[in-house]
Parts: sequence; structure tokens; C-alpha cells
Amino acid sequence: MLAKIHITLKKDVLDPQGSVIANSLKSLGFDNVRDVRQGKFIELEIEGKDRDTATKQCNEMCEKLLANLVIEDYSVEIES
Amino acid sequence: MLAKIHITLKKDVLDPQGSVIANSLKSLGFDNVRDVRQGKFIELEIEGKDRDTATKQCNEMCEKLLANLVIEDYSVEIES
Amino acid sequence: MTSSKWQFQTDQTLVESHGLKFDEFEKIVEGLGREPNLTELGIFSAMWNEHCSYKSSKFWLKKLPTSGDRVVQGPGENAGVIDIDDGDVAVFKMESHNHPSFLEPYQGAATGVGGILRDVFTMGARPVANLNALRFGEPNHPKTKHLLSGVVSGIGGYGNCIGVPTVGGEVNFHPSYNGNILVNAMTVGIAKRDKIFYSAAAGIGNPVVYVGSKTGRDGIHGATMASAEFDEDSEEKKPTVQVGDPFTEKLLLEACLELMKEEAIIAIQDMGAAGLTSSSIEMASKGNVGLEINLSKVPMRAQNMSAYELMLSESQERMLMVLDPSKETMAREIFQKWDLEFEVIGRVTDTKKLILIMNGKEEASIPINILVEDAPEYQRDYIIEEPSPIKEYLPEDFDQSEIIPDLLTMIAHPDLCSRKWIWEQYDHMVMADTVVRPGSDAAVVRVHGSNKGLAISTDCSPVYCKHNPYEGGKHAVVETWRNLVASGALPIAITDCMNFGNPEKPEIMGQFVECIRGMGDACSKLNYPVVSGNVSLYNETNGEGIYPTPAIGGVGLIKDLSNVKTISLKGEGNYLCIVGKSNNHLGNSKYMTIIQKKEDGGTPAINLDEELANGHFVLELINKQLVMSSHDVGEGGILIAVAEMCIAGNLGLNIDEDKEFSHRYFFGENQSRYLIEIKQENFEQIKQLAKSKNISFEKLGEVNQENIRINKSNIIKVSELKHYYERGISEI
Amino acid sequence: MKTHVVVFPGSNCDRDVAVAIEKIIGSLPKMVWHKDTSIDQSDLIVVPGGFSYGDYLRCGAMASTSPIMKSVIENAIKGVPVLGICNGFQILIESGLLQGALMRNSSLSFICRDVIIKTTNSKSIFTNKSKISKMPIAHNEGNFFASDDQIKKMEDNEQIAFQYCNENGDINDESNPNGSIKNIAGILNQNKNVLGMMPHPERAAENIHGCEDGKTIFESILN
Ligand SMILES: Nc1ncnc2c1ncn2[C@@H]1O[C@H](COP(=O)(O)OP(=O)(O)O)[C@@H](O)[C@H]1O
Ligand SMILES: [Mg+2]
Repeated sequence: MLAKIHITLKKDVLDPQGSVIANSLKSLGFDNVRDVRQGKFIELEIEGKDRDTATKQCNEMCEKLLANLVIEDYSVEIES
Repeated sequence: MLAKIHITLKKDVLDPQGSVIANSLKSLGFDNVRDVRQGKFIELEIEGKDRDTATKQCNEMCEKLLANLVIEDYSVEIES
Repeated sequence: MTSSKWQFQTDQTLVESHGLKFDEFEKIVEGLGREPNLTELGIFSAMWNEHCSYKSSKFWLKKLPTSGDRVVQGPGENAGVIDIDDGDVAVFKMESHNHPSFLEPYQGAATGVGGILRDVFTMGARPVANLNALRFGEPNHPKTKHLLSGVVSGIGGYGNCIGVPTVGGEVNFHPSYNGNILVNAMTVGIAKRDKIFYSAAAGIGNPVVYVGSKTGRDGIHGATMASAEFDEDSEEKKPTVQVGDPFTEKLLLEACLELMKEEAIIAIQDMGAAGLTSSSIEMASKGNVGLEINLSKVPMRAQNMSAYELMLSESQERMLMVLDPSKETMAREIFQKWDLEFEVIGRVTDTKKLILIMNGKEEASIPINILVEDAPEYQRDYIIEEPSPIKEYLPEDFDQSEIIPDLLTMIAHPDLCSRKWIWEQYDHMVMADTVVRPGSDAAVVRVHGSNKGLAISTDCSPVYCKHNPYEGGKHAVVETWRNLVASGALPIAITDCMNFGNPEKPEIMGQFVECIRGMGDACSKLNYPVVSGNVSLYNETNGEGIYPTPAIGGVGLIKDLSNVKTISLKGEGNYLCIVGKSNNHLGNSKYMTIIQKKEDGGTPAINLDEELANGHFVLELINKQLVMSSHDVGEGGILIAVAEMCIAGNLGLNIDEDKEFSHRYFFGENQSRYLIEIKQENFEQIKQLAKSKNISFEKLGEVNQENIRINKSNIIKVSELKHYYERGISEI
Repeated sequence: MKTHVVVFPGSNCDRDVAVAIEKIIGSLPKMVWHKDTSIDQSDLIVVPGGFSYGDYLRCGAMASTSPIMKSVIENAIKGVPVLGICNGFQILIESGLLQGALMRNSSLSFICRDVIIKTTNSKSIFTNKSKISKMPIAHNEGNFFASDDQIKKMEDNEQIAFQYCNENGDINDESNPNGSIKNIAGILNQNKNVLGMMPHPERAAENIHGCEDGKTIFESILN
């Protein structure tokens, strides 16, 4: 199964990278861009048959390693 | 409208981060993980009403700034 | 085959797309006694392109002086080696990564650093310093900012991670690089003289071992790309640029150095350009043996890789070794400890052929000598153009009331301003042996655990080279030499990176020939041989070549670290003096290019006898502890050099009023000069010494608290100057 | 004094800190490999700077799950002094021994230069010899972040060890190199036996470094 994991900064955490991108986009002429946030996107192949087990495992991976819960949120989707 | 942009390394391009993450996950006991790839996830607010225009603009942003097409692919989704 | 000359089965366009000319292909067929298969064609193409075969440059490179008392290994191995006393050696080389850096500045620059680091640790040396020589297009060219920031973060990204300090370098901006930036990276390492490793394979039957990262489809044909001119759509072609993995390189470095402590490695060679192809062939050729390689054993990252792809992949962070068979198990354990691939992929044979097997089938069988000895070598036509004429400018040619405003404009210009924005992005202190940080003449790193150090500097003046390649070649060499001297080091040897346009154009080839001649004369005179180097040709876009850019990296020895000198002024009341004659040459100076916005007036000639004498004089004063600080007078002339010393030391200077108040005096760039700060009470003694040696020596002024004062109406606060100096690069 | 330096794949200041410890404390530390599982009997454990696991994913994240970290944590709980420098600080945070998070520098680029730091809590075993000191930083992710509540608690409990300041000791935006909240350059755990700091004392530990203020940290531990 393919797991797609998104890791994003929590709403109240400043995202300097996002603001730099926003400024660059504006200077390229994209004036209608607001509020850019950059996060991580992790794809992984996970062996197994059961989506729920896979989801549970991925959540655990995020808690233990992939995300820093002090500043980040995560979400997991499983595709089979 | 909210644009969700995924930027990932092209298939044959080395993803050093991905392989180190895979090893770490394995050593944490997640033995059924294969093939981890790490990419970027960018969310941005784009003003306007027309989805097609927004998509076109986001594609342009990727080509011009957000992605380096020598090594990366991108995909754009617009949510309204 | 369409051409009447061609009676071969092989498709002509296939041959051409491999960058091979018809007669080169003929030579292959002759050598093999048959037509090559695709894998073999790929191998020839990689080995015979400009980047690996040096076919246009070899003839001329042989003219450079390469030997000297301290040279342990000159050109021909992965890096040059010089003796630095006590059984220690310094190992160094510079290499270009120009084309990839233009396409993907971060990864291109990063993998350039990775590649040159491998060249150095392959020889058994622990890398202790990285430097670079960078050239970008005009500061306001739309691509410059992006390329500059990508390259700088790529160099930092790799060097910082692997933990080797990036201690210096140079960067300049010029329209001739708008479509072809230059990224030259240099690494210096330290080893024991009796523990240097070479690449000659030996011992029939010995295992050939692959270590490091897995092989993927990265940069296939990278080496061919690096030797081809750019055109409008090369950006569209999107050739695969390699992605660097500094973490794996760090592991590879530690694992290799650990194994090198044992008597296990018979030969070792990094996989750089043209990966497995050039490394295996080089090892076989140097050892005059054959290799049989089973490609099925090569650790692969991608699926279904063909023999062709495996041989041409430029995946990074890989090495090839020939091992003592009795040490195989021990070696494997070391690489496993570091989580790296370790695979026996072949054997040394007595066939003098490279034989490749994959899935039990022979994929290639090529006699090594036709790949190496029969490689094409050209004596390309060249035209030596008349150097631009020397012009003398008079004081009244320029408005003298503008001297201070001109100073401010010049010192804020990207070519002269502080490079702090760059070096602060490089970890220049890791290893805790950095004695002189970036920003002085040469960087100085301590030889770990001793009280001696290496001084290192990179330099080149392309504008000088363009207008007089012979003098320009001399300049590049001499500038590094002078930087080392000013730091208190005995200069020992150089590495070079010859960046030029298309050598098939006679006027470009002429530039190459003349630069080499100038470099050679300077090296010979200064006893400063070339021990390693690299050539990057075809730096052209749409038929426009770059300026000739022979970047030089010089290395010197400081026997006692208490004798290290920096440029920063030390104390109020001291005298600042000029060593060397001032002939007021303004031609092609920074004043001309920045303020007058033209390249005019010719390249100043260097008198090498004077250069040598002045340098030795400065070294003698330093060794006698008579010098407080020192700086060579380079780009921008005396006033820029003074400004740099004042800003660094946070002090000012009262310039004596007897000086000619003119642009040509303050901004003239004739060479072979130094500024040295001395105690007042030593002035007479030094003056006598200079006189006895027939060396020009004069007092320029006296150090004060806060101003540079030329006369009562031309004064500038150092703090204000500093403000201009420091804002430059980050504003691009 | 028995000291230990933990070595992860990708650590690159392990030798530097060992050299400094030997010079200042007088005995060579024992280097402990990340796959080892125990450190017994230590008077100081140093988690050095560098790029453990390449700083991939997130600085310090993967190192914090290494086998040796269990023992580092046990020792810390027992009260053994643990010092994390730069990447070591990031690892200690990721392992939960210290609070907060270290984010990307606000400039978004790597910064290597001297900074000046003021000792905020001068009573800990690490800080009883320093007041205002100069030492280099070299990092990409040193931007300390914690929630307002956490900061308040840390302040009340005197857990802030160092803050970036200027020559006069003023703590202001100009003297903040990386965007850290309250200019925080180093923090302690509740028991004050664990210190994490971004600046590199081992790079300001001998005369050739141009400044020797870093020595005070090790001298303080010797005290
Ligand atoms: N311009 C030059 N001057 C002197 N030696 C050179 C020059 N260019 C290349 N060399 C030497 O030729 C050899 C091959 O260089 P190169 O192919 O760049 O090495 P590598 O295969 O390690 O990348 C090296 O020993 C190098 O030092
Ligand atoms: Mg090499």
C-alpha cells in the first residue's frame, strides 16, 4: 500500500520559508497570492493488506519520528 | 481558492533523505516500510474565481520558481 | 550508413550523439578490429570526450613546470601531493562543476564539492579545507541572484554537512559569464607521506571492490554534457543532474580513512566523471593490467539497469578499490559498520582488457591501451591575438574631487565588497583548526596537533587574461603567491582550473596557449610548481565564450603559527608602508571597469624578478617579527587595500601628503606590491634593509583611530566606509 | 573526571570537543558509538555538533532514536551532566530531555560567525564561570521556539541558560542571529544537569581561535 503523509507547521507557528516564497512569487508578478505555507510530503510503500493497520502504523511513525509535534501537524492517507 | 502543490523528486533521481528515513523507520521496528521518498508540500491562497486560471498560474509558479524541473516533478490541485 | 565513407553497421547519428567524430569512430573500429556495441560505444564516448581525455589541452599542459623539492606527486593522480615537513604532506586539487551548476545551482555546486573531496580522500588524506573560485554574470542579470544564492548554499550544504571547513575562495561578476557561470571547488587534505594511496591496480586475481552508495541512473552522459557547448534549448533538454548526499560522503570518508589505517588497499580510485568507466579503466591502465567486472554485482538503486547505464552512471559517493584478498572480511566489516555498500564486483586480470559481464553474458571487451594510449590528442589550431595596448593615464584625465566618492562606489561594488554574506553561509571553523578565517589574504588552517599551518588562496583576473592572456596567466599565479606571502607563508605549489571557451576556435585556443605560457613562466620563476589541475572547455553559449579564466589555488606552509599575518591594522601610531614600485597603471583596473565602465588601457606587465624579490623581502620581515599586519595590493589599488586593512582592524590611516593626489596613484594596479604595517621605531632599520636589497620601500602613512585621511578636504570615516563595504553582495 | 562524547553517523564536532575537553579538563574523553547501548559511570556526557544523519528529515530527529540515547536519558535522569552543543542541542530536544523546538533560522540560511551571549542562569554546573562571552555559531536550525506557557515556566524555573546579546550585554533584535524567541541561545532542563546550546564553546577554546571564552563552560564543570 502507498502511504501519503503530509507534515505541516501548526497554524500559530511562524513559517519564514512560506513568507519568502510569497514575496518571491509577488516579485515575479503573481500579485494574487496570499499566505504561503511550506510543509513536507512523504510517500512510503508499506507492506500489508489492512488499511487500518497501515494507518495506525503511519500515525505511530509520525508521532515517533516523522513529525515534531511541538510545531507540526500531520495527516496520513493510505492508497492501495 | 486554496492551491495545494506537491513537488517531488523525479523517479530516477536520488533521494538521500528518503533512504535515511527508511532506515530509521526500520530500526524503530517498522519492518514493513519500503521506499520512502520525501517531497515538498506548498499550500497557498490564490485570489480569483476561475479554477482554470488558478491552475494555470500555479503551474507557471512551479515552472518559474517552486520546482526545478531538472530533478523535480510537480502537481497542482485547486480547492475552492 | 548514409555517408559514402561509412561502410559501418553503426548508425551515424548514434555515433554523433555520443560526441564522437567520424575519424575517432574509425579509430575505435581499427583498435577493436570490429565495430563497438552500444556499451562499448558509450565507454569510448566517455573516455574520449574532452573532460576525461584532455584531448585539446594535454599537449599544452605538459609545458607547465610540475616538479620541485617538495613535490611528492605531481599531476596524473587524483590530486597533487607536497611535502610539509615532519613526515606530513598536503594533498590538493581544484575541479570545475560549471555546467551542472548553471542548470541546478544547488546540486551542481554541492556535487562539485563532493567530487573534489573524494579526489583528496581517495589518496589517504583527511580533507581539512575547502575553497572555491566562482564567476557569475552581471550582478543585475536576471539569473545572477538565483544562481549565486543556489551555488553558495550548495557549496555550504555539502561542506558544512561533511564537516570540512570552507575557508576561502573568490567570486567575481562579469557579463561574459551571463550564460556560463563558473564553479570551481578546491579541497586540501593532510596525510602522512608514507601513507599515500594511489590508483594503479595490481595483483592478478585480486578482488575489485565497489563501496559507497548504490548506482542509479544519475547524470548518464554527464561527462559528455560537460564538454559540449550550450545552446538555446539545453535548458529544455533537462539532462539529469546528480543529487549530492553529503551524509553518505561523510560515512564514506570515515570508512575509507579507517580502512586506510590497515594494510589492505592496493589501489583506490573515486568514481567521478564517467563513474565506473573512468575509474576502472584508470586503475587498469595505471597498473598495466586488465579488469574483469561482473556488472550484475554492482549495487543498484534503480531497476533493470543496463550495462550501458551502469557504466555511464555518475551516481555520487562511490569508490572502487583493489583489495588484498586476505583483508576482504575486515574491510567488509568496516563498510558495514558505516552502513555502506561493499561488493566484490570483479578481479584483476592479466588480459590488459576491460571485460564486462552481465547476467553471464559478455557486454564489452576492450583492450585498455586503445582506450587510453590511443585516445585522441589534438594540437588544435590557435591564433595569438595582439594584447590590448598599454595606455598611460594622466592625473587630469579624471576629476580628482571624486576620489573619495569613487572609493565608496568601488568598495560597495560586488567585485570588491565584503564577501561576508557568502562565507557566513559556510562553516569555516569546523575542525577547530582555522587560524585565519575568510576575509584576509589567504586562509590559514593549522595542521592538526602541530604548531604549523597551511595558507591557501584562490585567484584569477579574467579581464587581465582577456586583454593579455600571457600576462593574465602570470597574474593569476602571482596573485595567489602574493596572498600566501602576505599571510606569512612560504608558497609551495599550485593547482589550477583552466576554464575556457570552445577550443576548436583558434582564438580561444590561443588564449589557452598564452595563459599556460604565462602561468608556466611565473611558476618556474617563483619555484611554485603545478601539482594538479583540471580543464573545463566549451564554456560557451550561443557562440559567446567566457573570458579566459585560469583559476589558481595556491598552498603555502607556515612553519610557526605565531608568524601568521592578517590584513587587519593593529595599532594607532604604526606606519603603513608600501613594498614595491608604484607605476600608476590604471589600464583594466577595477577603477576603469567600475567607475569608467570600460575595459581599456591594457594589462599591466609583471616583472617576475621584482615579484620574487619583494615577496622574499616581506617574508624576511615577517620572520624577523617586524610586521604587524600585511596585505598585498591587488584589485582596486592602494586605496582599496588601505580601506580593507582599516575596516578589518577598525582603525584609520593618515596618508602622507607628499603622495600624488590622483586616481592613478590611489587606484592604479601595477603589481608586485604589499602594504605592511610596522612599528615606527623599526622604520629606519627596514628602510636600510630594503635599500641594501634594492627594493622599493616607502611610507604611505600613519595609523589613526577612525579616518582615512588623504588631505584636509578628503577624509572618510572608516565606519562609513564599512557600511558601504558590507552591504554589497546581499543586495544583488 | 570521566567524560564521554557520543558519536553519531554524521557528527562532525566530536573530535573538536574531545580536543577541547582534553586540553581543559585534562583527560581524554571516551568516544561512544551511537549503536552502543550503555554509558556507565560518567561525570559528563557531551552530545556534539555536526549533521547527525545528514540533518535529513529534521535536525536531531533520527539521532534521538539511536540506541545510545536510552542510556544518555537514563544518565541524565540520574543527574549526570549532559551537554548538547548545536546538533547535540537539537538531539536533546528531539529526545525530550529539553523542551521547545529548534526551527530554521529566520534568515533561512546557514549562519557561521561569532556571537555574544549572556549567561542568564549563572548557577548551573555549566555556567558558574561565565557572564558575557563570545563564541561562534554555525547552524541552519537554531531558531528556538516554545509556546508562551512553556517560556514562562522555563523562566520561572531559571531554565534559560544563555541569551544572544551585544557587547554591552543588551538583549535586542539586532543581536539575535537566528530569530530565537527571547534571544535564547541555550537552555537547561528542570534539574539543571542538562544543557543545550547553539554556540560552540569548543571553537573558542584556544588562543588560535582568537577567543577563549568557550573554556568557561568546561572549567565550570570542573569546579
Ligand atoms: N590544468 C591542469 N594542470 C595540471 N594538471 C592537470 C590539469 N588538468 C588536469 N590535470 C591533471 O590531470 C589528471 C586528471 O584530471 P581529472 O580528469 O580532472 O581528474 P579526475 O579524474 O580525478 O577528475 C589529474 O591528475 C589532474 O591533476
Ligand atoms: Mg579523481
